[in-house]
Amino acid sequence: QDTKVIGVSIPAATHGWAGGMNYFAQAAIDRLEEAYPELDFVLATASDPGKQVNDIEDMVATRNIDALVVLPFESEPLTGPVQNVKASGAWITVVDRGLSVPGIEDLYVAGDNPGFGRVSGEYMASAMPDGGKIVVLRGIPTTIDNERVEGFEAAIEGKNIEVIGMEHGNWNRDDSFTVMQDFLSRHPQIDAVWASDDDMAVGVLAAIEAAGRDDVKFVLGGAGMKEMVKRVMDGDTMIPANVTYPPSMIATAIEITAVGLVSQAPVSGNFIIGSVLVTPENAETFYYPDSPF
Amino acid sequence: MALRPGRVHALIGENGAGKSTTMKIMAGYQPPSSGTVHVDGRETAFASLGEAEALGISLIHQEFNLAEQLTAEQNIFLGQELKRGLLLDKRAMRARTRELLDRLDCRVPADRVVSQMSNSDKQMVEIAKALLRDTRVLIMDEPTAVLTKSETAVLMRQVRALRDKGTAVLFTSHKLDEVREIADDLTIMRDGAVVFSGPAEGMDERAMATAMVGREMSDLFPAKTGRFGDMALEVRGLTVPGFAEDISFTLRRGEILGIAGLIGSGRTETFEGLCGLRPATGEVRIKGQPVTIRHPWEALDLGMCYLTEDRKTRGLLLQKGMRENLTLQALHSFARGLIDKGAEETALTRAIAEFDIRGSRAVRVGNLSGGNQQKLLFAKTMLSSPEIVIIDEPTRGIDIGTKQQMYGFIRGLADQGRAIVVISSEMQEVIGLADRVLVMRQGRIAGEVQGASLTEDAIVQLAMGVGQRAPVLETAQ
Amino acid sequence: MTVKPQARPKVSMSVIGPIAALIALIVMGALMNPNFLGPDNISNVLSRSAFIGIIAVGMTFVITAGGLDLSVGSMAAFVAGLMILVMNAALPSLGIGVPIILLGMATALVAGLIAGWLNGFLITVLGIEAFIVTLGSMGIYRSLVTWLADGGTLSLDFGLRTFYQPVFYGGILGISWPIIVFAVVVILGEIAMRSSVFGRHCAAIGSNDQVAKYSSVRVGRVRMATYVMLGLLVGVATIMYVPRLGSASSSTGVLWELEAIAAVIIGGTLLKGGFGRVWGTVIGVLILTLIGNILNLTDFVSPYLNGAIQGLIIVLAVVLQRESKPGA
Amino acid sequence: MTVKPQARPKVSMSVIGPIAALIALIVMGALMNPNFLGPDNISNVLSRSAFIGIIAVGMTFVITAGGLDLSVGSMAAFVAGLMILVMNAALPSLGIGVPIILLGMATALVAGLIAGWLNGFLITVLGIEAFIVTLGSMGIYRSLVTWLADGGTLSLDFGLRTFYQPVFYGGILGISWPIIVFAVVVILGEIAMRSSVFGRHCAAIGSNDQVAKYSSVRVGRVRMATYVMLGLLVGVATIMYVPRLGSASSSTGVLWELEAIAAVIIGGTLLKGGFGRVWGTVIGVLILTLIGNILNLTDFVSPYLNGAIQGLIIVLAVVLQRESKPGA
Ligand SMILES: Nc1ncnc2c1ncn2[C@@H]1O[C@H](COP(=O)(O)OP(=O)(O)OP(=O)(O)O)[C@@H](O)[C@H]1O
Ligand SMILES: Nc1ncnc2c1ncn2[C@@H]1O[C@H](COP(=O)(O)OP(=O)(O)OP(=O)(O)O)[C@@H](O)[C@H]1O
Ligand SMILES: [Mg+2]
Ligand SMILES: [Mg+2]
Repeated sequence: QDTKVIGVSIPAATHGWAGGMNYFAQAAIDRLEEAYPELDFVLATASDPGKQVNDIEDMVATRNIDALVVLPFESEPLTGPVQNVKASGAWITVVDRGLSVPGIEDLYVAGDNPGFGRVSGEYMASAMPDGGKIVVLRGIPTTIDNERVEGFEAAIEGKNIEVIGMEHGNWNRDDSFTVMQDFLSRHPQIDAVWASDDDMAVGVLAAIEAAGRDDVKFVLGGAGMKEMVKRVMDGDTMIPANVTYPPSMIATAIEITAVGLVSQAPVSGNFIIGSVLVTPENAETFYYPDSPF
Repeated sequence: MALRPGRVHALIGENGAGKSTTMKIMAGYQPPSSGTVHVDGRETAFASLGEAEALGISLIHQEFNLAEQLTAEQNIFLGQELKRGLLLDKRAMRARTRELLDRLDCRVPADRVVSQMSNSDKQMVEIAKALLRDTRVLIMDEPTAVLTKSETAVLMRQVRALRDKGTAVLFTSHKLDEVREIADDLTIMRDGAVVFSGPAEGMDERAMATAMVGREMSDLFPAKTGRFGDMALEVRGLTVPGFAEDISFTLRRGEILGIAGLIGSGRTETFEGLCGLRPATGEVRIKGQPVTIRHPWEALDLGMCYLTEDRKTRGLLLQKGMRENLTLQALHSFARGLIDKGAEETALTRAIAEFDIRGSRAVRVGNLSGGNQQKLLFAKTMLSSPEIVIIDEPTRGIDIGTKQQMYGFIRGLADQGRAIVVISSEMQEVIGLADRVLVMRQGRIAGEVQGASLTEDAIVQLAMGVGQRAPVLETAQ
Repeated sequence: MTVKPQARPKVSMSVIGPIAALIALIVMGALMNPNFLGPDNISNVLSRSAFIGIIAVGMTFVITAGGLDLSVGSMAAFVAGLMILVMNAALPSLGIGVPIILLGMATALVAGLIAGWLNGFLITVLGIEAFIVTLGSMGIYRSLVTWLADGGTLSLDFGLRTFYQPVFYGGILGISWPIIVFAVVVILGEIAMRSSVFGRHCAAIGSNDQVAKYSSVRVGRVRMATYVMLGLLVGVATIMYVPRLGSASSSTGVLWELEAIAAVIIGGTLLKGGFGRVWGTVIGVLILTLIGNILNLTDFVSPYLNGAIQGLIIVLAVVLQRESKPGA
Repeated sequence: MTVKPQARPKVSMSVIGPIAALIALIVMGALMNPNFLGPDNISNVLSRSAFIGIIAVGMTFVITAGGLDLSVGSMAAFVAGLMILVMNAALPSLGIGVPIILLGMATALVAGLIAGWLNGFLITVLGIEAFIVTLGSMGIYRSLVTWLADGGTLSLDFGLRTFYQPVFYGGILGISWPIIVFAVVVILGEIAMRSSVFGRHCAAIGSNDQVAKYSSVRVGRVRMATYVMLGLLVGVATIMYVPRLGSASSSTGVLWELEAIAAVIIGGTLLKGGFGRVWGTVIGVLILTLIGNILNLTDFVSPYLNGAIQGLIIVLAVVLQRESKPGA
C-alpha cells in the first residue's frame, strides 16, 4: 500500500503564539504518525515568506506531497506558490491567514482576527462603562495586527474610551515591558491596557508592578496562554478576561486533513474558530495545563 | 637643492634630519609648510599625487608601500594597468613584470603575493614599480637598507643606466660608501636644514660623516675584549622546516656571535625558530639546562629575546605612541596589578636619552623617522633585559653617528655578561662587531670564521659556496 | 603571516575547501532523497539562490574593497515595495503590458542605484565607518517599507502579477530567468574581479588604501563604485523577486545581509578585504541554499534545530578551507 | 605611511562627538516630555541599558583585540533558558531560597563561560574567521533555546520568580541592582582597558597581531580571554535579565549582538581593532536606549518609522565624532 505524504508549512516559533502553534503542530504530527502508519509528514518552519515558499517548493519537488497544510506567513506572497501546489493535484489546507485569491484551498481553518479585535474592544467598553484612558500595544507590523487593531478601534468607537498611546510591542515580552515602562512615565493616568497578546501582557504586568502604579485597573491580553487563563480562572482583578485565538487550530487542521486523506471522508469547507471572551465563569474550559502555551 | 637630469644626487643626514620628509614634499605626498617646489623652472603645488606622477616624478618609500595581499605584478602595475579592450592584458603585464624583475636580478615569481616575500624582494618590487613608470625624476628613500652587497650592485647598475638616459635621481642612504661610489651631487641635512650642498667630488666618507654628525667621528667599532663567561646557549640540530636544517652552535656569556649570509639564506628563520616564533625542532640548552621553546614568551621567560628585522610589520605598533610601544614587551614589569604610567614615562625618558631617539613624545610611532623607529625597537627589546639577545639587522636605516653608539651599546651589553647574536647583511658590521661569525648558506651553516681569518673574503666564499658564482637569492623550495 | 614549512600545495585548501563542502552536501542530499538531483529540485535550488546570489556577487566587491554592507536585505525590501507602488500607481494609465513591467524594472534599478550611492556617499565622502552607515540605512529602509505598507503587505495588482510572473517562473530552454540572470551576473562579476582594472583596484584598496592612493588609484571613486554596483544588483535581484511573491512587507529580505556576507566569506573572500573571488561566493550561496533544501528532505531533526545544523555546516565549510596556521 | 601634518587638537572630536550626541538626545527628551528627567524614567533607562551595556563592555574588548562576536544575543537567550531549566529542576530538592538562586547564577556564569570559551577555541585555536564562527554559534544557540522551550517559552516557577525578582527590581539606596552591576562592570572594564596589561595587550593584538606576537604577547591566550570574558558577561547580563520577566524564549535577545556592536562603535572603538574605550561604549549604549525611550515618550512620528529615526541618529552620532579626513 502506498504511503501518503502530508506537508506542513508554518512560520517559525519567533513569538509566544507561534511557539504554541509549533508545539501543537509537532504534537499532532507525532500523534497521527502513530495512528496512521500509511501517513508520512513533513514539517517545515520558516522565518520569512521567502523561506516558506522555498519549503513548499521543496515539498512538491522532492517529497511528492499529497496534501499541504499551510499557515501562511503572509497571504499575498504565498498565494501564487500555493496555487502551484494546488495545480500539482495536492490537497490544500490553509490555516489562519486566508490566501489573497479565494477558492484555492480545499479546507480553511482559521481564527478571526477582526473578531479578535472586536471582542477585545467590546470587553474594554463594557468593563469601563464610564469610559477611560487606555494604551494599546500592537504586535509585529503585519496585516494580522492591522486587522485586529481595526476591529478593536471599530468596537470602541463612540464609547468614550480614549486611546492615549499606541506602540509596537512586537508580540514580545521584553519589548512590551520597555514600551509599557515608557507609557507609564509618560502618562500619569492610565486606566487600562489592551496588550492584544498574552506575551505582551506578561511584559506589561511586570512593568506596572515594577512602577508600583495602581491607576491601571486591568490588562487585557489575548490568545489564551495557560498562565493567563489560570489567572482569569482565579479571579485576578488585573487579568479579568482573555480573548482566545487558539494556536491549536493548526492541530485541528492537520487532523482533519489526515482524516480526509485516509478515509476519503468529505472534509472540505471552512472552519472559522471564533475568538471567544474568556471570563472567570468559563475559564475552566479554556485551561490546558499541559500545553506549553 | 636642485636635481639635474643625468645626475645622481644623494641626500644624507642623521636620523630624523628630515630626508624622508623632504623627499615626500618633492614628490607631492605632503604639502610644504613653507617654500616651493619648481619643476622645469615652474613653481608647482601638487594638488594630487597623480599630478606629480604625470610630471614624471616617482618616489620609492623608505617603508614599503605595497599592497600586501596583491602579487608582484599587481603591485607593479597598480594604477597603470595595461588593458586590451576593456579587460586587463595580463599576459603583457606578466611579461613586462618578468622583464623588470630580471633587470633587477630578482627571481621572485610575478604572481607571488607580496606578504610572502622577503624584504629584499619587496624592495625590488618597489623599484620595479618605479622603473615601470616613465620617470624623469626618480626619488629613492633608503633603497639599499634591506639589500646585500650584490643586490645593491644590481641596483646601482640600474641607477647608472637611468642616469645615462637622462633621468634625475635623488636617493638617500646611510651606507656612505655607496654614496661616495655613485653620487654626482650631494646634499647633507642636519636638524631639518641643509648644511652642505654641492658636487660630491672630494667628499670622502669621513668628511661626509663629520658634516652629518657635526663632530669628528672616531673609530666606528668598539674594541673586542675576548673575555667570555659561562656557556649561555647551546643549540644542536635545530631545524626549521622549509628554511633551515641542522643548525648547531654555542654561545657564551659576554660573546657576540655574528651570523652572516646572503639574503634568503635562512638566518632570520633559524632564530625565529629558536625563539618559538615558528615551528622548529632541535636540542636547545640554556645555561646548560635543556629547554623546549614553542612560544616567544617561553623564550622571554628563559631570558632569550629576538629583535626582528622587520620593524614595520613585526616590530612596532605604528598607530600607537612611543610609550605603548616601548613597554609592550616588558609590560608585566610595569604592572603591579595596574600599569604604572609614571614608571612607563620614566622609562621612555631614559630610553630617549640613552638611544638618542628624536621626535616628539606624543607622536605616533608611524610618524617617527625610520632610523628613530629602529632605535625605539632596540630600546623596547632591551627593556625586558634579556640574558640572550638575538638582534636581526640591528642598524638597518640608522645613521652613522648613531651606529657607532649602537655598536658601543651592544658591546656594552656583552661586557655586562649577556650573550649576543647579531644577524647582519652588512659585512663590515659582522666583522667589526662579532667575536666569531657563523656563515649560513641555503639554510645550513656553511662555516665559522674568527680571529685573524675573519675577513670579508672568507665570509663571501662561505656564503656563496666556494666556486659558485651566482648569488643564491632563494632557498630551494 | 607566520609561514609554516609550507610545501605549497599546487591546489590549495582554500580552493578545495568550499568545493568539497558543496560536493559533500550534494552527495548527502542525493543519498537522502532520489528526487534531490531531479531537474525540478535543481531548478528550484538554483532559482532561489539567484536572489541572494546576485546580491552576494556585489557584496564580494564591497568586501574585497575593504567595505561591508548590512543594509542589502532592507534595501531589497524597500526597492521591492517601491517598485510595487509605482507599478500599481501606473496601472490605470499604462494598463497591463510590457511598458509597465519595464517601468517597474527601471524603478528597481534606479532605486537600487540611488540607495547604493547614498551608502557610498556617506562612507567614502563623509568617511563614516561602513558598519555604522549600513546599520543605519538597514533600519531606515526597513522602517520605510513598513511605513509604505502601513504595517501590512504591499501587493502587486493580481492581474499585473500574473502577467509579470514569467520573469520568475519562465525562461528559455527550460532554464528559468533567475538562473540565467544569476549566471550572467556571476560570469560578468568573475571577469570583472579577475580581469578588469576595477577588480584589481578593489583588491588593492582592500589590501591597503594608502598604497592604492599613492599609486594614483581613485580610491574614493572605486569604493563608491562598489556600493553603487551592489545597490544596482539589489535592484536586479528585486526585479526577479517581485514576480515570485508579488508582494513586499517588513519581513521581506530579513537577514539577507547576513546570508550574503556569509556566502562571500564561505567562498573564501577575506572579510578584511584585499582578496575576493566571485566563484567562491557562488559556491557559498549554493551551500547555504542547499542546507535549507536538504533539511527539508528529511525529518531526521526537529525543525527547531534547523538553525543549529545550519550553523554547524557553515562553520564546517570554513574549517575545511583553513590552511594558514591558526590564531597567534 | 605618509601622514598629513595633523595639528592634533587638544580634545578631539572623537571624544566630544558621542558625548555631544548624548547630551543632544537628553536635551531633546527633556524638551519633549517633562517626565523624561524624572527619577523613574532615568532609572528605567539605566536598568534597561544594563543588559546590552554589560555585554557591550565585553564586546569592546573583543573588538579592540580585532575580533567580533555575533552570537551574544542568542547566547544570552540560551543561557537564560538553561538557567531557568536548572532552577526549575532543582526546585523540588532545594526549595525556594538563596541556594537555588545561587545555583541559577552559577549556571549562568558557567554556561556563559563555556559558550565564550567555545567561540574562542574555534577562533583562536582552529583559526576560523570570527565572523563565521559566531554567525554559526548564533544559529546554534538560537536553535537550542527554541528546542529547549519546545518552540514556546521557558518560564521560571512563579514562586521562585517572585523570590528572585528583587535582583532586578530591588537595589540599594534606591539604585536598582542592574544599574549597580552595570556601573561596577563599566568601572572595572574601564580600568582594565586603560591600565591593565590585559587591556594593553588587547589593543596591541588588534593593532597588529604580528607585532604582539614578536613582543612575546600570548596572542592566542589574550584573544581567547576576550571571548571568555564576553561569555562571562553574557552570563552576568542573563542573571539580571531572568528575574525581570522570569522567562526565556526564542525571541529573547534577538538583535542584541547588533545593538552591542553598534554601541561599541558609536562609542568610538575602532571596528578593525587596535583601539577601544569602555566609557565610549557606555555612551553608545545610552544613546541607543534613549532613542527608543524618546520615541516612546512622543507621538511625533509614526511608530512604523521608529527604525528609521534610530538609524538616522546612529549615523549622526558617528558623523559627529569624525575628525580624520574622510575616505580617501
Ligand atoms: N606626521 C608627522 N608628525 C609629527 N612629526 C613628524 C611627522 N612626520 C615626520 N615627523 C618628524 O619629522 C622628523 C623628520 O623625519 P624624516 O622621516 O624626514 O627623517 P629622515 O631624515 O628620513 O630620517 P631617517 O634617516 O631615520 O629615515 C622626524 O623627527 C619625525 O619624527
Ligand atoms: N612569508 C613568506 N612566505 C614564503 N616565503 C618566504 C616568506 N618570507 C620569506 N620567504 C622566503 O624565505 C627565504 C628566506 O627569507 P629571509 O630573507 O627572511 O632570509 P634571511 O636569511 O633571514 O635573510 P635576511 O635576514 O638577510 O633578509 C627567502 O627565499 C624568502 O623569499
Ligand atoms: Mg627617512
Ligand atoms: Mg633576515
